[in-house]
Amino acid sequence: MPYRLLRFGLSRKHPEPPMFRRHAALRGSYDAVIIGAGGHGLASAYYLARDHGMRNVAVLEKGYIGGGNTGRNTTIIRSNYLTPEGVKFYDESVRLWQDLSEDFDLNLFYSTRGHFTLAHTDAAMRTMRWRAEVNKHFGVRSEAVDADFVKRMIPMIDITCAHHAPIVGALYHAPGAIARHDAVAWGYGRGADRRGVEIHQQTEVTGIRTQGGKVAGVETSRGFIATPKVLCAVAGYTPRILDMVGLRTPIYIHPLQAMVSEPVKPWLDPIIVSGSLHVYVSQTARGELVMGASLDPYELHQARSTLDFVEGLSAHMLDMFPFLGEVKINRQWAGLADMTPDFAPIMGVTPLEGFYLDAGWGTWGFKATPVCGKTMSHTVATGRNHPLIEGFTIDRFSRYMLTGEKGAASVGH
Amino acid sequence: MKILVCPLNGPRPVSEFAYGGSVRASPDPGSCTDAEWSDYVFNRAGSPGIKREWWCHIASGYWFIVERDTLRDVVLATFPADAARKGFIPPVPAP
Amino acid sequence: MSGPIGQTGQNGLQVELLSGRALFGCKGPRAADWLSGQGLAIPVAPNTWSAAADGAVVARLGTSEFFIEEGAAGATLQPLASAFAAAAVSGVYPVLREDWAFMLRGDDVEVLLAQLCNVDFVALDHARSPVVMTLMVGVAVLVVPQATAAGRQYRLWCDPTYGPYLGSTLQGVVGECGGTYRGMME
Amino acid sequence: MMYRMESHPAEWIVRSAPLVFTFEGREVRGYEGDTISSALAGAGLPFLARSFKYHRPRSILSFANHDSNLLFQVDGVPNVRGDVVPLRAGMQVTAVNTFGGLAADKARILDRLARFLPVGFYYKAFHSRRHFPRWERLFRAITGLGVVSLDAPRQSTPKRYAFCDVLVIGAGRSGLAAALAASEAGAAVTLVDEGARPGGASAGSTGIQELVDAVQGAPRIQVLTGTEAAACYADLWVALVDNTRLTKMRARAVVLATGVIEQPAVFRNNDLPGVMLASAARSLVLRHRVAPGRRVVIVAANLEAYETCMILVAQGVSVAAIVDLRPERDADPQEPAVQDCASHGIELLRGSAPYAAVAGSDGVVAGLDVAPFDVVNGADAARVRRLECDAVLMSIGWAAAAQLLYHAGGRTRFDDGLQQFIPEEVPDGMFVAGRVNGVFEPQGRLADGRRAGLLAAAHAGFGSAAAVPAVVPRSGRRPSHAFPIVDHPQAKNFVDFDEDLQVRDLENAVQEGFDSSELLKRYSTVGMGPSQGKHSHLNALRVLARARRLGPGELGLTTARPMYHPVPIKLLAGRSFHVERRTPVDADHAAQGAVWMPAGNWRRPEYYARAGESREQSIAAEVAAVRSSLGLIDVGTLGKIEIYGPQAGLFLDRAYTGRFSDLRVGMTRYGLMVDESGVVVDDGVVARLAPEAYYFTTTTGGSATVFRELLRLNALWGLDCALVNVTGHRAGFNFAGPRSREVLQSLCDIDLGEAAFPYLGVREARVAGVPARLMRVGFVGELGYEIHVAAGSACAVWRALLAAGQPHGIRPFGVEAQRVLRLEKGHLIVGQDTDGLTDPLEANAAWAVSMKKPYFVGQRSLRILKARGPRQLLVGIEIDDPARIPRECHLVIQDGDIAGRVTSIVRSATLGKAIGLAMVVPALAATGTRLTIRGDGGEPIAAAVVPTPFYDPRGERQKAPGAA
Repeated sequence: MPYRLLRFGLSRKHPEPPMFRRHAALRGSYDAVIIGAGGHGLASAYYLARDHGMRNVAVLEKGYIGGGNTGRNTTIIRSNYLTPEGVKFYDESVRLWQDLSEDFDLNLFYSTRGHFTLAHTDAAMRTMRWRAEVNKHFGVRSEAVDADFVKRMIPMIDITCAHHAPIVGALYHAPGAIARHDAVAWGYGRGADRRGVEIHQQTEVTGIRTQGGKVAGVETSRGFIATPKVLCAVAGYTPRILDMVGLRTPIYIHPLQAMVSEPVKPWLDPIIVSGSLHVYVSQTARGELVMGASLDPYELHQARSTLDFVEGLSAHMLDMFPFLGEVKINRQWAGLADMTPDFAPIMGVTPLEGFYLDAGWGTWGFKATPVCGKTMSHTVATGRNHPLIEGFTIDRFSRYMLTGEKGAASVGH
Repeated sequence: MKILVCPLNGPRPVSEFAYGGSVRASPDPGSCTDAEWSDYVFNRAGSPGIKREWWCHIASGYWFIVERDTLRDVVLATFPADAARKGFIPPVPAP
Repeated sequence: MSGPIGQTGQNGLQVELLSGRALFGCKGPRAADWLSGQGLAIPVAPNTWSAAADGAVVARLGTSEFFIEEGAAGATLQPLASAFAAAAVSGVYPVLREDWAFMLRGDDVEVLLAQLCNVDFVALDHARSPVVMTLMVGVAVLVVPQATAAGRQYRLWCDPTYGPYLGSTLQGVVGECGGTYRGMME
Repeated sequence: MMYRMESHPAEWIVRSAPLVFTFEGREVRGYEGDTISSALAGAGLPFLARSFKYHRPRSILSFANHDSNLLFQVDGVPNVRGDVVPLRAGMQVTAVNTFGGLAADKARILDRLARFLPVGFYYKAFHSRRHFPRWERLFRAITGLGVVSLDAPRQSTPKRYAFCDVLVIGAGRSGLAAALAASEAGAAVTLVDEGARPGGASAGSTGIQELVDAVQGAPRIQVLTGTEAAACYADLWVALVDNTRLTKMRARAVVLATGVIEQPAVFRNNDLPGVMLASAARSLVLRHRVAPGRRVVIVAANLEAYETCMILVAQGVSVAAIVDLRPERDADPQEPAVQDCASHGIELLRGSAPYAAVAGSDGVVAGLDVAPFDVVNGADAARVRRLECDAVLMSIGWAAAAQLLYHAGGRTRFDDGLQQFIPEEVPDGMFVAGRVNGVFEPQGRLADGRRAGLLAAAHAGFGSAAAVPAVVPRSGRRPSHAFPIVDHPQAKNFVDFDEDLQVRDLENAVQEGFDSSELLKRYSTVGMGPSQGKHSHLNALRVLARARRLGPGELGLTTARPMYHPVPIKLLAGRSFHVERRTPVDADHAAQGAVWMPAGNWRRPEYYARAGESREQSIAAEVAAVRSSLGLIDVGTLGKIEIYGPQAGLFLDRAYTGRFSDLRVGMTRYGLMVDESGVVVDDGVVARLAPEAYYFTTTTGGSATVFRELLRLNALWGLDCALVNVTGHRAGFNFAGPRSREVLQSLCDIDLGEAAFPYLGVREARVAGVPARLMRVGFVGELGYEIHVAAGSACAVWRALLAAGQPHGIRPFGVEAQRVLRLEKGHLIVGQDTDGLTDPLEANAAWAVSMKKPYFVGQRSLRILKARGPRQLLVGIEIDDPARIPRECHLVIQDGDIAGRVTSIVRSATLGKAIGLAMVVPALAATGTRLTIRGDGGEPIAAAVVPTPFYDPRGERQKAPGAA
C-alpha cells in the first residue's frame, strides 16, 4: 500500500480538489479557442499553456470531457507504421506517453504489453517486413517474426485459426501498449485547467466568424467569443466544423465499433491484431477483453451498434482463441471515425489564417494524443507547421503528394 | 439490421449490398483546372445530410441509387441507376 | 403468415446435390424476344420463373437475363443452344452457366433455410413464382421455390467454384437438423 | 438465515428429484427446478460469494440476474449466473475471485482497507515509471472474476433468422395482454420472456394463469420462454438469445413489455447476506420454497411492500416489522394490503428508515438499526432503534427496464410522480406497455398491453390504429421513493453491488469534477460491472442530482447499449462459416502433391511436392520444366469477364488505360487499370473474340471488386454493352514451354502454326474434344497458351494435357515457380511490385497507357501526375553476390536515408544470378546505378540497376516458332 493513499483514510473530508472547474460564463475573448475537449484538444491546450505560455485559452466541448473517440477507442498505442512520416510522428508520441503518468501525477495505466500484427498470407508477411524495416531504420523496436515465435509468445492461440487462415508470422512490436483512455483526457484537462485554461462542457460551436480571410471568433450555444486562433480537434465531426469556414477536405465519416467482455482472470498479456480476421484484442487490468474489428462499411454519423459486428468479431475471436466460447460479451459501442484516402491524418495550418486543423484520424487518433498536443500547440502558437507534421498537411491532396499509410492500418477498412 | 429496398430484388438487409459511395458529379476533365479535378477526386461532402449513394446488390450484381439521411441512417428512397447520370458523362464519339 | 421458428425432426428433410442437368444462359436487350422467337414461354416479370412444357426451369434474372435448366424430358436446351450458336443475333449474348445445383425439400425445409439465409421464404408471394437472388452462408445463390404435391421444395444454384463449400456446409447443417444429404461430396 | 420451506402445490421445484452437487468442494443438495442460487440459499449457506472490490460476503440480492453478486465458476465455466442457471446433478460450483476459498478468502483484508482505497484510488498512486510494472502485475492478479480454461474446445452453435408480425418482449401481465390483442387482430405473434415460465414478475398473482392459458390456447402466438431479448438494432432487428442459440428476429412491430427492475435501498451494510430485494424473496418463496428468514423486516416505500408482506405471511413466514420511508399520509393508509398488515399485528414504523444493518457472528444480517427519516433531513441518527431480524427485504422502488428502447434509439423523460424514466420518443414500429411505460395498476397494465398489442398489429397491417384508445392509463400510484438513500459516517452504504461503490465514493467523484452522469460513470465505474447498472444507475443519479442540486431529469442517465444481459461469445459466433473457393481441378492438385497457399478465398498450389525433393528443388524443377520443355499451371483463379455489344470496345477504352476498340479480332493486348486518382489497381489480358465480343482477365485478388466497379461504370455510362462474369464458370490453364505447341497441336483441332495462330493471338478451338478458348500469351516468357474451358470440362482437359506432356517430362507448376518465371521476364505483380500510391509511370508501364484517347478513368489525374513527375520508379536489379541476397521489402539505403525497397527478388537458376525488382527514388533509377540494400542483419548488400526483362530480352522464345 503506497503511503500517498494514507491521507484518504486519515482525513475526514475527501482531500481532492476538482480536476477541472465549471465556469459560469464564457469570456468575451480568448487568445485561442480549441474546439473539442477530447484527448487531442485538451493535450493541445495543456502544451499551449505549459510550453508556449498561452493560458488565455478556451476549450469548447458540446458534450463532456473525453466523451468522443477518446472514451470509445480500444486504447492501443504503437509506432509500427509504414511511412517515415508516420513512424517518426508516432515514435515521438510513444516517447511522450511513457512519462505521461509521472508528468500528470495521475496513473494512466500506461502498460507496455507488446503488440502482434498477425500475418496469414505471404503478401501480408511482406508488408510486415516492410514495416519492420522502416521501423528499425528509425530506431523503433519492430521485428518480422515467424509462426513459431508467435506460438511461443502466445501459446494458447490456435495457430491455424480454425484451419481457415493459418498464421504464417507477424510483426512484433515490443513497445506496443495500452492505457486507460479516459484518464488521458482527465490528466491533460486537469493540467490545462490548473494553468488557467478554461474548459467549457455542454458548449456547442454553432459558427465561426471570419474577417478578411482571418479567423475573428466563434459562435457558440452560449454566445459569441472573439479569438484570432481556432484549433479544430473534433474527429468524427470534423466536416461539420469545416463547413462553417467553407474548407473542403477528403474526410468522410464511418462508424468504428468495439465490444468488451465480462471481467475474467487475466490470461492474455500482449495486444493481438489480425488484419485478415479483422480482429484486435487486448485484456485490461480489470480483466475485460476489449475487442475491435474493421470499420463499418458505409458512411454514417451515428454511433449505433450492429449485430453483424458482434457476430463477425465473435466468430473470428473463436478462430484465434477457441476456448473463449463461454466468455460473455458485456457491452458494444461505436465511435465516428474521420477517414482519409491515404489513411494519414490531416494536420496543421489551413488556407484560412488562424484556423488550424487536427483531423482525419481514421482509427488511430488515441495513440497520437500526446504528440498531437505537442505539434498542434506549436503550430497554433507560432502559426507555422511543426516539422513532424509536414507530411500530413491539407495541401498534399491538391499536390497529389499523398502519404501512403494504408499498409499500416490495424485492420481492414 | 438496416433494410434497403432494392428496386430489383425488393427489401433486403444491408449485408446483402455493397456500398459504392456518394453519387458525385464529375467536372469535364477536358476543360476543368487541375484544382477542380483534384477537388473532385479527393474531397468529399463529409457532413451528414440527405445524400444519394451507389449501392450494389451483391448476389444479382444490380447497382442502384439510395437516397439516405446519413445522420439518422434512414433510407428515404431508392431508384434505378440512371438517377446517377449527372455532371460530366464521357460523350460517345461519332462513328 | 410469416416464417417458422422451431426445431426440426425426422421429417424427410433432405438436401440433394443434382448434377448433370444441362444449363443455358443468355442476356441482352433482345434476349427476351429471341427466346420467345424460339417458341419458349418466358416469364414476363423480372425475378420470376416458369416451367417449360418438358419441365425445364426458365428463370428471368432481372429484366434482360435468362437462366434455363433442362427438364426431365430434356427437349428444350439442345435446339435452343444450336439455334443460338447458328444465329449470331445482335443484342443476345451468351452467359456460360456451369452452376452447381441443389434441391432442398422436406416438411421443415424453411426451418433449414432460416439457418442459412436471411430471406423469409414463407412470406414470399409464391403465386407469382418468384426467383430469389441472395447470399446463403456467404455465397451468392439463385433460388427457385417450387410447389409439389409433397409440399414446397427449393431449387438452388451457385457458382461451381463455391459448390464444394456450399455442399459441405449444407451437408453439415441439414445433418444437425435431423435431415439427410445426398450427392457425392468428398 | 434462509431455509427451505415445506412443499406447496404451486412450487417450481420437484421434491421427488433431489440433485446433489458440490459447492466449494462440499456436497450440497437441491432439487430439480432449482437454480444454483436458490439451491445454495435453500441449503442454508450463510453466504455464497465475495464482492468484486472489497471481497465482502454476499448472498442473494435480486435473484433476477440484475446484480453480479452471484457469479460462479461451474465445471470450468467462468461467471455462471447463479440466479438463473438451472441446477444440474453433479455440478461442481465454486465462488469466483477468492484467494483460498470463499470462507478463508485472504483478500477480505481489502474490506478493512476500504478507507484507504477511495474512488479512483488506482489513478492516484502506483504510477512511478519504475514501480508501475510491479503494481500492475499485482492488479492483474487480483482483478477479474472467473477463470477461463484455456483448453476448452471450440463450440459451434446453430443460429437462425426468424420473422414475425409482432414480437412481444416480456410475458408479464401487459405482455400477455398485448400478445392476445395482436393475435386477435390477426397478426402472427412471437412472445418472448427470459423467465423459465410465462407470467413474469406477476407469476402466481391473481388472474395471471388465466391469461397464460388464453395465450397458450390462442392461434398464431408462439411463446418462447427462457429467451432473452439481448438487443434491439436498426429497423426492429432483435437478437433473441436462449441457452442454445442466437435467433435473429425480424419483426414488423415490437411491443416492449419488459417491466421494471426493483431497486435497493441504500443504507449502511445494505449488502449483508440476508438483505435482499422483496421481489427476490417473493420468487424464492413462491417458486423455490426458500424462505428469506425466520424473522423478516421489510423496508418499504410502496404498496408492493405490503403485498409482499401478506404473501409471506400467507406462506407462513413471520414478518416482524415494516419500516416505511414515507410519512403516514403518503403510506397508502387506505389500501387493503396496508390494513391487512396492520390487522395481522405487524409493526408499522412510518417515516422511518434503515440506518444500518448489523451482522451476526455468521456474517448474516442479525438486526436492523432504524431511525426517524424524512427526505429533507435524512435519518435522525440520535434516535436509532434496533430491530432483531435475520432477513431484510427492500421494496422501495423500481427502474424501468427500458434498455431495448435505448438500443433502438428511443428517448425517455423523468416522471417526478413515478420517480421513473418513461418513454418519450419511441422508434417507428415499437410500442411500450405496462410498468416500463409507467403503468402499475394490474388493470391498467392489462389495458395498456392491449393498447400496445393492437397498435403493433395495426402497424404490421392487421386492423386499424384509429380504433385504439390513445391514452396510457397511468394512475396516481407512486411506486418508487424519491430518495431511498441513507447517509452514514461509516459508509458501506452501497449503491453499486457489482463494483462495491458507496454513496461517498460517488460524492467524492463529483467533488473531483466528474459531475455529469457520463463522467461519474467513467470515473467511479458505477454501472460498468456485469449487470450494467440495472440496480445502481438510478440511485447513483439521485446521489449526483443531490450533489448538483438538480433534478434527475435535468441530468439524465447514460445510454444503455447492447447487451441487455451479457451473451456468450459462442452464441454470437454461431457456426462461423468460412467461405472457400475451389477451382475445378482442386482435387487433381491435391493428388499431385500440391502444397497449398491461400489466395483470398481460394487455395492455390504453391508448388507440387515430390518424394526426395526439397521445396526449393521442386520449385527449381518446375521452373526448369517450363524453360526446357513443358509446364502446366492452373490460372483459374484469375478474374474472367466477357463483354458484348456494339459499344463493348468503347467501354474497355474508358475502363482501361490502353486502347481496345482498335484491337484486331483474334488478337489480345495487355490491359492496365487505374483509379480516378491515377493509381494502378489491376491488370490483365484483353482478347477480342469478335467485333462486338471481348474476353478479358483480372488479377485473382481483384476479380470481384473490378467486376463490380465495371458494372457500376456501365450503369453510369449507359453504353450499349453487357458484362458477364465467368470467373467461376470457366477454368483457365497456362500450358507453357518450348514443347507446348507440338503437344497442344496433338490435342487440338485447329492449326497452331505461327501464321495461323501468331503470338498474342486468341482462337476458339477444341482441345481434347472440349470447346476451348486459347490465348497465346507469354507471362512466363516461353512459347505458351492459356487454355480456358468450361468448368465442367476442366478436369478432362487438365488430365489430357498432362498425359500428352508426359513423354516430354511435363510438370504441373505452382505459384512459386510462376513468380520466378515472371520475374525473369520482369513482369510486375500489381499489389506486390506496386503499392497504394503507384501510378503507371512509376510502375514503368507508360507504354500501356494511351493518353491520346478522348477519355478513360484516371486519365485526367495521370496528366497531373505526369507534370508532378514520379516520386519513385520500378527498376530491375541484380545482386552482386547471389549467395547473399536481400528479402522482399528490404530497404534501399542511400546516404543513410531510405531510398526505396526491394519488391520482388529471386535466385534465378536459369540466369545463374539473383535478380529482382525494386521501387527506388528517381535519382537511383538509371541503369547501372549502384544500390545498397540493407539485409536482415542490417548488413549492406550491393546491387545494381539493370534493364528488364532479365531473360530473353527480345522475347524471341515466346514469339519463336517453338524450336527449342
